[in-house]
Amino acid sequence: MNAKDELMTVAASRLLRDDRVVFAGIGLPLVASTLAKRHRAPNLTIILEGGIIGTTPHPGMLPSSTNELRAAAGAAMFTGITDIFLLAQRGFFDYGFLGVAQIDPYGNINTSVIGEPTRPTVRLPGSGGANDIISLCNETLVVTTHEPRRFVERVDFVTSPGYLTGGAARVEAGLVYGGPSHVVTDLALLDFEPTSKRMRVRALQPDVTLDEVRTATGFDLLVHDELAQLPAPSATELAMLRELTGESADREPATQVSTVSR
Amino acid sequence: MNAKDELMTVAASRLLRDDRVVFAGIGLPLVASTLAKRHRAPNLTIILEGGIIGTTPHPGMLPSSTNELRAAAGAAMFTGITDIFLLAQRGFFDYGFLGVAQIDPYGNINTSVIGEPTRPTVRLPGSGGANDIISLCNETLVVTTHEPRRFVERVDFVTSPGYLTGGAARVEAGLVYGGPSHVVTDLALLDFEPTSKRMRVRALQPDVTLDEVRTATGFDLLVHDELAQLPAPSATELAMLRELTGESADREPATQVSTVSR
Amino acid sequence: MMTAPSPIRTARAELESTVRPVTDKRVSAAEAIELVRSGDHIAVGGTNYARTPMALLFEILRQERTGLTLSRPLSCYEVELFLGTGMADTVVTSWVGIGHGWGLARILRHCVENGQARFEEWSHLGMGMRYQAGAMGVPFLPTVSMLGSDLANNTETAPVVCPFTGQRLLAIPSLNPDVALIHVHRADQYGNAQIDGYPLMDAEMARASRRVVLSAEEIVTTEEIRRDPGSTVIPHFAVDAVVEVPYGAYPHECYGKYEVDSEHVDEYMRAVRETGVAAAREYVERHVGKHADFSGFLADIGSERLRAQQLRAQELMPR
Amino acid sequence: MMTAPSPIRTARAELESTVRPVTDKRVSAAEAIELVRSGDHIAVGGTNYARTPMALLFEILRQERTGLTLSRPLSCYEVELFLGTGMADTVVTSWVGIGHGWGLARILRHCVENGQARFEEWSHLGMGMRYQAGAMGVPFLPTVSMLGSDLANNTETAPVVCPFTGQRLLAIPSLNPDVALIHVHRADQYGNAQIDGYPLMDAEMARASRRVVLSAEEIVTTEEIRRDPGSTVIPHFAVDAVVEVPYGAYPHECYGKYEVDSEHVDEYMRAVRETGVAAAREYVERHVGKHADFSGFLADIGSERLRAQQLRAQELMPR
Repeated sequence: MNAKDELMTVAASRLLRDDRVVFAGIGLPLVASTLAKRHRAPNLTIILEGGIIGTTPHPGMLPSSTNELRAAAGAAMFTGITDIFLLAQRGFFDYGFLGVAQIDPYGNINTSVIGEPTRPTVRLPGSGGANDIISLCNETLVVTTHEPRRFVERVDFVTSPGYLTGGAARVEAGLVYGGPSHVVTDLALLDFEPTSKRMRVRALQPDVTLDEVRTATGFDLLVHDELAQLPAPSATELAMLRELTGESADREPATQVSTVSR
Repeated sequence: MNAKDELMTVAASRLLRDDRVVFAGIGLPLVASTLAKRHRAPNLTIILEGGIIGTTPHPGMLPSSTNELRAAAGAAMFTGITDIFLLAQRGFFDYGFLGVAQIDPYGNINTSVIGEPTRPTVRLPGSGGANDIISLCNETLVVTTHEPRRFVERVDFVTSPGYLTGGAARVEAGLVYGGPSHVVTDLALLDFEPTSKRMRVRALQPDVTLDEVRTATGFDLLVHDELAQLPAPSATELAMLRELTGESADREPATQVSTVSR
Repeated sequence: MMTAPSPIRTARAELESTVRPVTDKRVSAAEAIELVRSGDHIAVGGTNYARTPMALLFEILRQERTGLTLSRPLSCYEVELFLGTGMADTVVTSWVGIGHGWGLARILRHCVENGQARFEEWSHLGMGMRYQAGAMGVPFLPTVSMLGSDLANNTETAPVVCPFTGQRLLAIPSLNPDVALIHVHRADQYGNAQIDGYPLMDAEMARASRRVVLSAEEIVTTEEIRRDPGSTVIPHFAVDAVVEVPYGAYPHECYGKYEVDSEHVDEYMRAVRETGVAAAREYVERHVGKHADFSGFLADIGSERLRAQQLRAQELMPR
Repeated sequence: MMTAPSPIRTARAELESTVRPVTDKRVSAAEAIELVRSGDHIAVGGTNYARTPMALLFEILRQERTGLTLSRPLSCYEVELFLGTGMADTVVTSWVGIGHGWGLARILRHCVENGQARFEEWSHLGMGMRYQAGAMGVPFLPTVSMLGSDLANNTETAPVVCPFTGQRLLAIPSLNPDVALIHVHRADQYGNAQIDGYPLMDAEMARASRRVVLSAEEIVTTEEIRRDPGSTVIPHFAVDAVVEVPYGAYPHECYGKYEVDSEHVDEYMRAVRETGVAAAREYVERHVGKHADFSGFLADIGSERLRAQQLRAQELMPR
């Protein structure tokens, strides 16, 4: 992990409270969830959409997929993929946890296509469970690097609905549960203003200015009245994180062709 | 089993073809299905609504319930109760197999109440899976002793729908699958006239006259143009049946308080 | 169009506003039953005489709740104990009885025929769709079952047309009981639970319900649960309390553990034939009231008889 | 209102008019794949790189069908082999890729961005609801998922209102594929099949489909199946053909049997970066066309490497 990823992962992990249930995507969301569980929320239950309840990945052996032997480590229960999402629909999952390709001021997320849907400029991997997670979990955390090409005025395609056009639009569309609660980036922590449901800067990452956040965002940002400052990752957090990802403390780069080391 | 029950059981068992799947109720339907499997249809698969696929009860140890250890004997698969009925809704089950308290000319069955539903004269046990079986299986066999109080012009309550008011009424109600195909009694084998869907005498049990059937029926019966005669149970069938029910060939009556011997 | 509060929405709102901490949830049956209140709708796990949560039900009979509704896929004589003592007045089920050869449920008949109790009758799949919708977090599920029948005419069902094919179906509303009582083979202290044999409708029932009490033949370590995660059917975050009760479904059966005690059931049925509704009260006095807890009842049954039922179950297991 | 023939009704009519005799259904992969016709919609079992029916897919690539549609919960590079060789032109799925760290699926991109292939994108639960509706025998199921999104706007979905609560939901249509290919841990000769570990969507897929081909790590006796009926997830009456193929999901994983061969996947991805769409054809030539059957591919991989992947899987199992 590079320094930006570490910053985001640690900030995201701090949002997860103990005794809760988190539906985590593979990659940074799973790493942040596992860090939280190993550090300050030992009774956090981690769910993977492959049908795995209570995963506890081994340090240095993080899974690349939601359904593989490494993802099943320490699980208390296996169930069907459909069933996992139905548990979310029932309301058992406190947090969803997603990455993005594009996100707009209302937290709508695109991971499907850049350009026109039937003949796109870039065909991205698709929703997977992202649409379901943000539609069904009690709240959803979003994590992404902060770049203008990602923070866009209008996403090309709403893969995973945030607050749609803002205000009550989400609920009026029938999305009566949850929604994005926070966006964690390498520059800031953002939330959504309660009435307009527009994205709002809640806190800044260490040594980042509000102007830098604005410059990295492709739309106008609201700013919270009490703009806060995020504490830097602690030495403990970084050490635990690097143990988890299998990197030594002095961070030698991986040498394999695959970015996945097995 | 008394002689009437034996007659019905053997006649019913002969309707089951090999390599098919039968969804059997407990009691006579299960005995008839098991007899068929042991005699002429070795590849018959018997389903019980307790979630049991491929039951093969031990002779003399027939279950009294669809979900108990004795019902599970020889099963190849267990699944949930709901799932069993959904397999029926998908169309996997060739035969349903039911008993009745009352049946009308269109094969509508009552096992719920005699009298008014909210304040009945007699509260019967209820549908259980009977409504689902006749609604979902590819065809349903009905078996009952032939008495005027059972064969009534109008059932007090439609627990399990046959052809409703006849003709296309069943399909128009949305019941687009199956329906009762045969009624097996101690006096006759009956089916349903294809257009009107009214009950029709198809064949007579040995030594029974058409008048006797009519006298035992509380409504007007149609009669098939080619009224047939059912062959009597063979010595082999009776011997196999008695072995199955745990009765000796000379048929000593049970002496226990419970009619269920364990 | 929204009339009454939506059961699925209120059940979800309760879940969202509650944290079930991952702590030791082991309690006595008496403590667990504090989660059951008068007027509650109780989903009774197992079906007919399989895996009935008898120890938990006996504890309710001991603590005496009133105005209860009991729901179950197929109901056995346990419901008569609640109707006969006047603690329950409504049963939501597809069937009430014991089994082939045991005859009609006379106390149920008496109470329903005299207007003292209501029998809300669904088809067996209808009950399954109700719990499953509740477990899935949707207010209804569509089915072909129950169409055209008087079951549909006497329950809260509604026609629904498939928007793609025009097929006529019946909408079955979700059921989200106040509390589910489920008997399982093994659970850990947090409530991760495993069931052997036919799973019946217990997992759906547990997920649909607002509060969940498990009784378990055995409490095991979480390490043991993790050794076979494919057998876990109820996750800890759906559970409020866990009670360890070996023989907790007795005199009913528990797959692979003990067979149903049909002589005990015979005795009950004989008493009902002789004394009618009073037999329910007598049964509760003798088997529940006389004892401080379920272990007293089991002691009365006697270890020899328990052991015999266990051996019969073992003989019936596939090998 | 009925427009096109209802998939669920025609799928049921096919079942009703067919008898699947309880006979020995064991055949070679080559024989089994005769059940797959050009133009078919194939449901591919497993998900991403877990329990992919690779031996069966390789056999289709060997026999060369055209105009195929492939559906899957999450798709991996197997779909690129079909798109890249031009055998398939449509993929119905929620996601195509390999996994964290492997980057985008370049052949999929190429084919979709150039209009040679269609990516019909559903949410993951959307795919689940489609197979589950198909398995349940209903033409649709309601869900909250996909509401308000462009996924709903670009697929055959429809709003539906709960008749009891007024809640707005999205109706998801059933999917009843022409044929399902499912890889399982063990099956008997009749097709009773058991899966270890995470069950994914395979059982629903099998029940929804019109024809079903199983490949199994191991064929066992029916007696062995009967020893553990709780592990059986596909019943014999849903199965047309059974193929015994140890390592039948290789180079993907099979829970408890072998881990995914990530070096093999790396090689494929490297080739795609170097030669683009041609890499799919080269892969098929090298790993499929060169061999008479799947055992030739496995021999090429080598027993030492297979054994190593098996050991890694065993190390990762709970104990």
